[in-house]
Amino acid sequence: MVTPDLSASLGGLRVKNPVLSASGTFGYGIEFTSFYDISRLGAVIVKGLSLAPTAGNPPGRIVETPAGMLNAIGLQNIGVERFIGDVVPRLEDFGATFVANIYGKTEEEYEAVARRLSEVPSLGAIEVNASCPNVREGGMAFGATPEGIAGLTARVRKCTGKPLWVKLSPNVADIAGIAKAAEGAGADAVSLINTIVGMAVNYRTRRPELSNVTGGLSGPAIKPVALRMTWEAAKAVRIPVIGIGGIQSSANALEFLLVGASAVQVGTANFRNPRACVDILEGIEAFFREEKIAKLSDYRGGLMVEKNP
Amino acid sequence: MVTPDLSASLGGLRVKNPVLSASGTFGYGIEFTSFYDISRLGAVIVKGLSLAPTAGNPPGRIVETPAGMLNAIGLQNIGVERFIGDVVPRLEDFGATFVANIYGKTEEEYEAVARRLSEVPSLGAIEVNASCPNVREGGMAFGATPEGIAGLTARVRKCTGKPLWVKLSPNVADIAGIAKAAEGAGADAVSLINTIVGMAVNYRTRRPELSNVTGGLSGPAIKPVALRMTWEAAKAVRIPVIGIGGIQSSANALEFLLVGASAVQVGTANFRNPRACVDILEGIEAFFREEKIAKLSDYRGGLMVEKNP
Amino acid sequence: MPVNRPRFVTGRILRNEGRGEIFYRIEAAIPEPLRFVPGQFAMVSGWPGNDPLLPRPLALFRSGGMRGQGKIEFVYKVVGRGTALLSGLHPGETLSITLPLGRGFDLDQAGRTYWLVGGGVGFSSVFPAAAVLSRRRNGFEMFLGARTREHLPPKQWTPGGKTPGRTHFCTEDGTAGYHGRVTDVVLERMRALSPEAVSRLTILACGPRDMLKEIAVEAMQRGITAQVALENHMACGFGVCWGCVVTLWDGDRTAYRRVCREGPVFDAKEVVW
Amino acid sequence: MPVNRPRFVTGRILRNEGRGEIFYRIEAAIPEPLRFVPGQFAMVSGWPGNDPLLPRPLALFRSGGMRGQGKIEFVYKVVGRGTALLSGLHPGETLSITLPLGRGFDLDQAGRTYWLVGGGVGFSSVFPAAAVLSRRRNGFEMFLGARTREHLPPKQWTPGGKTPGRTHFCTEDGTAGYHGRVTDVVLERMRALSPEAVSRLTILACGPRDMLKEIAVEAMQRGITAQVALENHMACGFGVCWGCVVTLWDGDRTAYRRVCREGPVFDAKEVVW
Ligand SMILES: Cc1cc2nc3c(=O)[nH]c(=O)nc-3n(C[C@H](O)[C@H](O)[C@H](O)COP(=O)(O)OP(=O)(O)OC[C@H]3O[C@@H](n4cnc5c(N)ncnc54)[C@H](O)[C@@H]3O)c2cc1C
Ligand SMILES: Cc1cc2nc3c(=O)[nH]c(=O)nc-3n(C[C@H](O)[C@H](O)[C@H](O)COP(=O)(O)OP(=O)(O)OC[C@H]3O[C@@H](n4cnc5c(N)ncnc54)[C@H](O)[C@@H]3O)c2cc1C
Ligand SMILES: Cc1cc2nc3c(=O)[nH]c(=O)nc-3n(C[C@H](O)[C@H](O)[C@H](O)COP(=O)(O)O)c2cc1C
Ligand SMILES: Cc1cc2nc3c(=O)[nH]c(=O)nc-3n(C[C@H](O)[C@H](O)[C@H](O)COP(=O)(O)O)c2cc1C
Ligand code: FES
Ligand code: FES
Repeated sequence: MVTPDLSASLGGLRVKNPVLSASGTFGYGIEFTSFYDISRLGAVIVKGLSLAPTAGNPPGRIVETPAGMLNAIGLQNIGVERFIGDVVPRLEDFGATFVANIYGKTEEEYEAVARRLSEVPSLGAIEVNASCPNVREGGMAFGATPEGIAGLTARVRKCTGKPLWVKLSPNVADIAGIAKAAEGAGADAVSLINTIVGMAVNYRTRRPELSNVTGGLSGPAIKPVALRMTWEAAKAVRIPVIGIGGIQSSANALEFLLVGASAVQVGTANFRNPRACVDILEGIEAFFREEKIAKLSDYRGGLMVEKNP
Repeated sequence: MVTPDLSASLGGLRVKNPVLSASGTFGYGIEFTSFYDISRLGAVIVKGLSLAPTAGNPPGRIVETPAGMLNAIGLQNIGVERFIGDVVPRLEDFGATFVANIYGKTEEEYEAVARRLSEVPSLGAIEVNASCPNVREGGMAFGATPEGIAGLTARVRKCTGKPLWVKLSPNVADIAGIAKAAEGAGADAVSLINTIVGMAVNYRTRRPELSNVTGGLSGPAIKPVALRMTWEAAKAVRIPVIGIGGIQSSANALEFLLVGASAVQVGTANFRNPRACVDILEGIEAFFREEKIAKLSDYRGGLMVEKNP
Repeated sequence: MPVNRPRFVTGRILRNEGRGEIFYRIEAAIPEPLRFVPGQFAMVSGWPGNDPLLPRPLALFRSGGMRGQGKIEFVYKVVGRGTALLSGLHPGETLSITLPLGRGFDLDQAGRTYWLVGGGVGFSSVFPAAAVLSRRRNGFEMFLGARTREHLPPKQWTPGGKTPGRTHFCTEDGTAGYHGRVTDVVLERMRALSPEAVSRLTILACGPRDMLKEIAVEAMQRGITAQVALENHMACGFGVCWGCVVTLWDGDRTAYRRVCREGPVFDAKEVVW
Repeated sequence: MPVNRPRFVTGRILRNEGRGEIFYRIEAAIPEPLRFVPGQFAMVSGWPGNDPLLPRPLALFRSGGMRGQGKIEFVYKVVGRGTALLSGLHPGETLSITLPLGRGFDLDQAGRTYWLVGGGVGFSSVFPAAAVLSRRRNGFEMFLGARTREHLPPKQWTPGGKTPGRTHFCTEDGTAGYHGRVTDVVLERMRALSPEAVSRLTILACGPRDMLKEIAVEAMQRGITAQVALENHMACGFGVCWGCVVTLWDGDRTAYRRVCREGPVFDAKEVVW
């Protein structure tokens, strides 16, 4: 049988397959070139970028939890200028399709970062992190309400012609409403979920495990929640939905495609298995071959739900 | 050293220790009498009761997830009358302190159940499940907004002189606001968290694992989220907060007490270890002895957080 | 039917044999000897960590020991992560076990002959019944079905050499015994029964759902008493989570009943097939 | 400093010795032989399930083998769930290993003498340094500290019989070697050094944070070069999560640096103690 067509269109960005790396779990992409050819991925999404370099939170940034982990990195990053100067050329050399995840403390900062990145011809898309739980200002604030998301999305939209992805926070009551708001304000795609706000303490020392007290929960533990939200968002909007959360295997990735995701992002799984993204990609290919599924759209959103009384 | 005083006051209900069983994971309590003396527990909270017996959801009610499980039982229960007629006398015989968890499709039904249960002298408290994710009407609707919670709480408050606990849904953006709303409307205590809405699918059969499609996530996987919300709620309200979510061990229970919970409920842990509640109780006692902590209030809420810049 | 109260015990593994084979047999020492009704089960865990989280239901296969020192045996097939983890445990390591659980087969009516039907690993609940009947010298026949000869229980596991019962082996690929599905054999035999034999026969069956269904339907049509052991995913195993329900007839309406409590053995007529 | 690129391999366990002992030694076969710098480490997992989720960092203790068939060894102490699971693995079972990782000790400057200081399981990173120096016939002394004699590395693990180096053992309870903390011995020796010796000495230290701190502070005051191997919780181990940072001096300001990437070995002067 011919090789299945795994390509997908993600709000203006055409990717050769639906397996992307999740921001913050893949460094700047370069680190993975010693494990495999990163140009094989649908896209590489780099660590969240702010206008100026950011120091991040003090040590005490990660803690393991049952089938998951909490992180409070605080968006340590080299800043947009060094990214463009030092990293972009190397990503180009490796032939990677890459996406910039951006973050700002104010809407103005989001705008400035988006504007600057729009000048990079090889940049595939901009993913707006409207949902980082680990910084005091910004982030969460924007992500928590439809109005917040709509406002931020509209402003960034005006600053870039790049495909605009808005990454949603799961720490909301109605994810469908939030997704709709992003779509209405001009997002080309939504990606979800970011981490769920959690906490860990040491009952003997009586102190928090994280310097930031709370952190973002990721990993297999959150997969059921991520899958549900991806399903709800996919039913609510017409733009592509990119599913994220606890994906460890091709089986997990297929679950997200089945409920309507156009692509997936793999995060925490990269830590235990640096080859996770390509393993998942090969697994999806093998499954499509085995089941004689010709193209992604023949499987995507194919969940069969009995009509409920 | 003298035995530590583990007693706590939970919104008018005095319990001898802070270890309670979580509703829906402990049957009607009687089932556990073959494992241990249930009168040892701070309180037994029985399966959610509705006015009439409820059949619940079709099979396909549970599925295991990483370090957790999804359930969509749909509140199958024998109804308030049979509970009072058949179960209450037996709980009295066993000398158990017991609490009724109640649920209604309409506010009127909540009121009726509360009114009827208030006639039971031996009933310790009423816990309003304002947050069941597994039934189409009611439940979630009430739990999702401060207004919804306040409205429901106020109406049930008028119907009962029993200590009134309101059980909160974690599927909200601002748990502190929800907790405040319950307090403002007359709740004597809040308990949290109920399950987080999740989903599981079979990527081969292309069908949901649960007949209800979505279900409630419980178990160790949700502990970091539950702990964070318990901490936020405890900071927000003056009434006692009862912590729930993923508690498997005395260490886990102590974490919830440390962030401000006055007591804890143990749920899913009862399935793998039917003696979980007493094991946890004994573990807390041992820890207090070892650390020479005289009473619960000397430990509760003792989390030390550096002032943040 | 006698149902002794469930207890939660720690079992020390004595043997865990069958590496690589289709069926494993695990034996563990428990504090006290156990009396159980064939068809009853246990909830078993013991692997470290919270993933998988839930214990797994396994039929009580054999018990022994004396006062102050009991022994319990299970046979299992590796089908997923929990059973795979079980198969990796070594003697000396421990299991967490809740037992005995559920309602077993009703073997207490006098003057009946029994057919015991086991499909796949279903033999794990019918062998104990065979053992009881053998001890009673109560007549029975056993029908065991599997895909291939390798999928049949090892000969030496089959109960009671001097058993009054006869055992019929069936394989779908014909590598052992009758070539075909055990269901076909049993149905054929049912059709050949005299009215008198019909009235005295009780069928006990455990195996894949469609096997149980075919046998149940035929039995109901012919007025043969049949008890079937059902399976379902379980969280608690002792009736407190309501997760394991199946749909049963309740007069002319239907109701959800717990496999772990009202079952796993049900009268074939009760089940909504 | 040569840092060969990390790879992700499956290791087949050949030995996993030390059941019940304080230190375990695990040896695994890997596809290709490995060259590493003492102080470099690997991220190791291999237990089933997702709990615990993250691999654990272990110093590269020894490597061998030839083209097409490598071997790697770690020594570890059971302190929690991950290391407990490691200790339960059996020969034939597999490990997932990412290696080699991080910046190791700088042993490449000519004409220096070395002091190797290991506290607790810290010997796991200094023994490889000792082995390299022995091969070079480069002078060094080794100081090993532990709570009791049982907590010292087994004699037969100490590298190079014909090593030019001398090893000083210290136990806090005096059950072996010098009675006291290894830190005291090292500090005393530092204070007795001639200016000329000071200028030629490099200290390599791995162990508890406060041991490293005391040695680092004394070394800085006396102008002695010291390299310390730090630890931190890690998620990835290869620099992509920014979870493992420690605070270092960056001129007169401070900056967060990754233990797994810029470290684990740092110049003592760089660390904000
Ligand atoms: C009352 C009862 C008695 C049983 N007795 C035995 C026995 O004696 N020997 C034996 O080998 N097996 C027995 N089973 C089946 C056994 O419980 C399952 O095979 C086991 O739980 C699978 O767990 P796993 O983690 O290996 O597989 P999972 O990874 O959980 O699942 C693997 C496959 O097994 C299926 N499965 C999982 N749990 C069950 C279940 N409870 N019932 C049916 N299918 C399931 C899943 O749908 C999946 O297809 C019994 C089941 C019940 C309900
Ligand atoms: C670069 C590096 C090299 C190391 N080399 C070795 C080695 O060769 N041999 C060895 O025995 N140990 C070594 N360690 C320490 C080892 O990684 C931890 O002991 C191990 O991760 C504990 O895992 P656990 O699941 O058993 O314990 P956990 O249950 O995770 O934790 C148990 C205790 O260990 C502490 N701990 C957990 N992870 C770390 C960590 N990364 N660093 C320090 N403390 C930790 C926890 O805070 C807790 O107090 C090294 C650590 C690093 C960072
Ligand atoms: C250590 C770490 C750092 C992260 N940093 C970012 C970030 O900078 N920007 C962002 O949008 N998401 C960030 N995330 C969230 C992930 O991209 C992803 O949404 C989340 O981890 C859920 O996916 P997973 O379960 O596969 O990890 C981070 C996650 C982790 C674990
Ligand atoms: C099978 C099952 C049934 C439940 N039924 C109820 C219920 O009837 N009413 C209710 O308020 N909560 C119910 N819950 C939620 C639990 O009481 C508890 O809030 C939740 O499971 C989190 O705690 P845990 O992680 O310790 O299980 C149920 C949970 C489970 C797993
Ligand atoms: S498994 Fe919990 S009620 Fe049956
Ligand atoms: S452990 Fe991930 S950056 Fe160091």
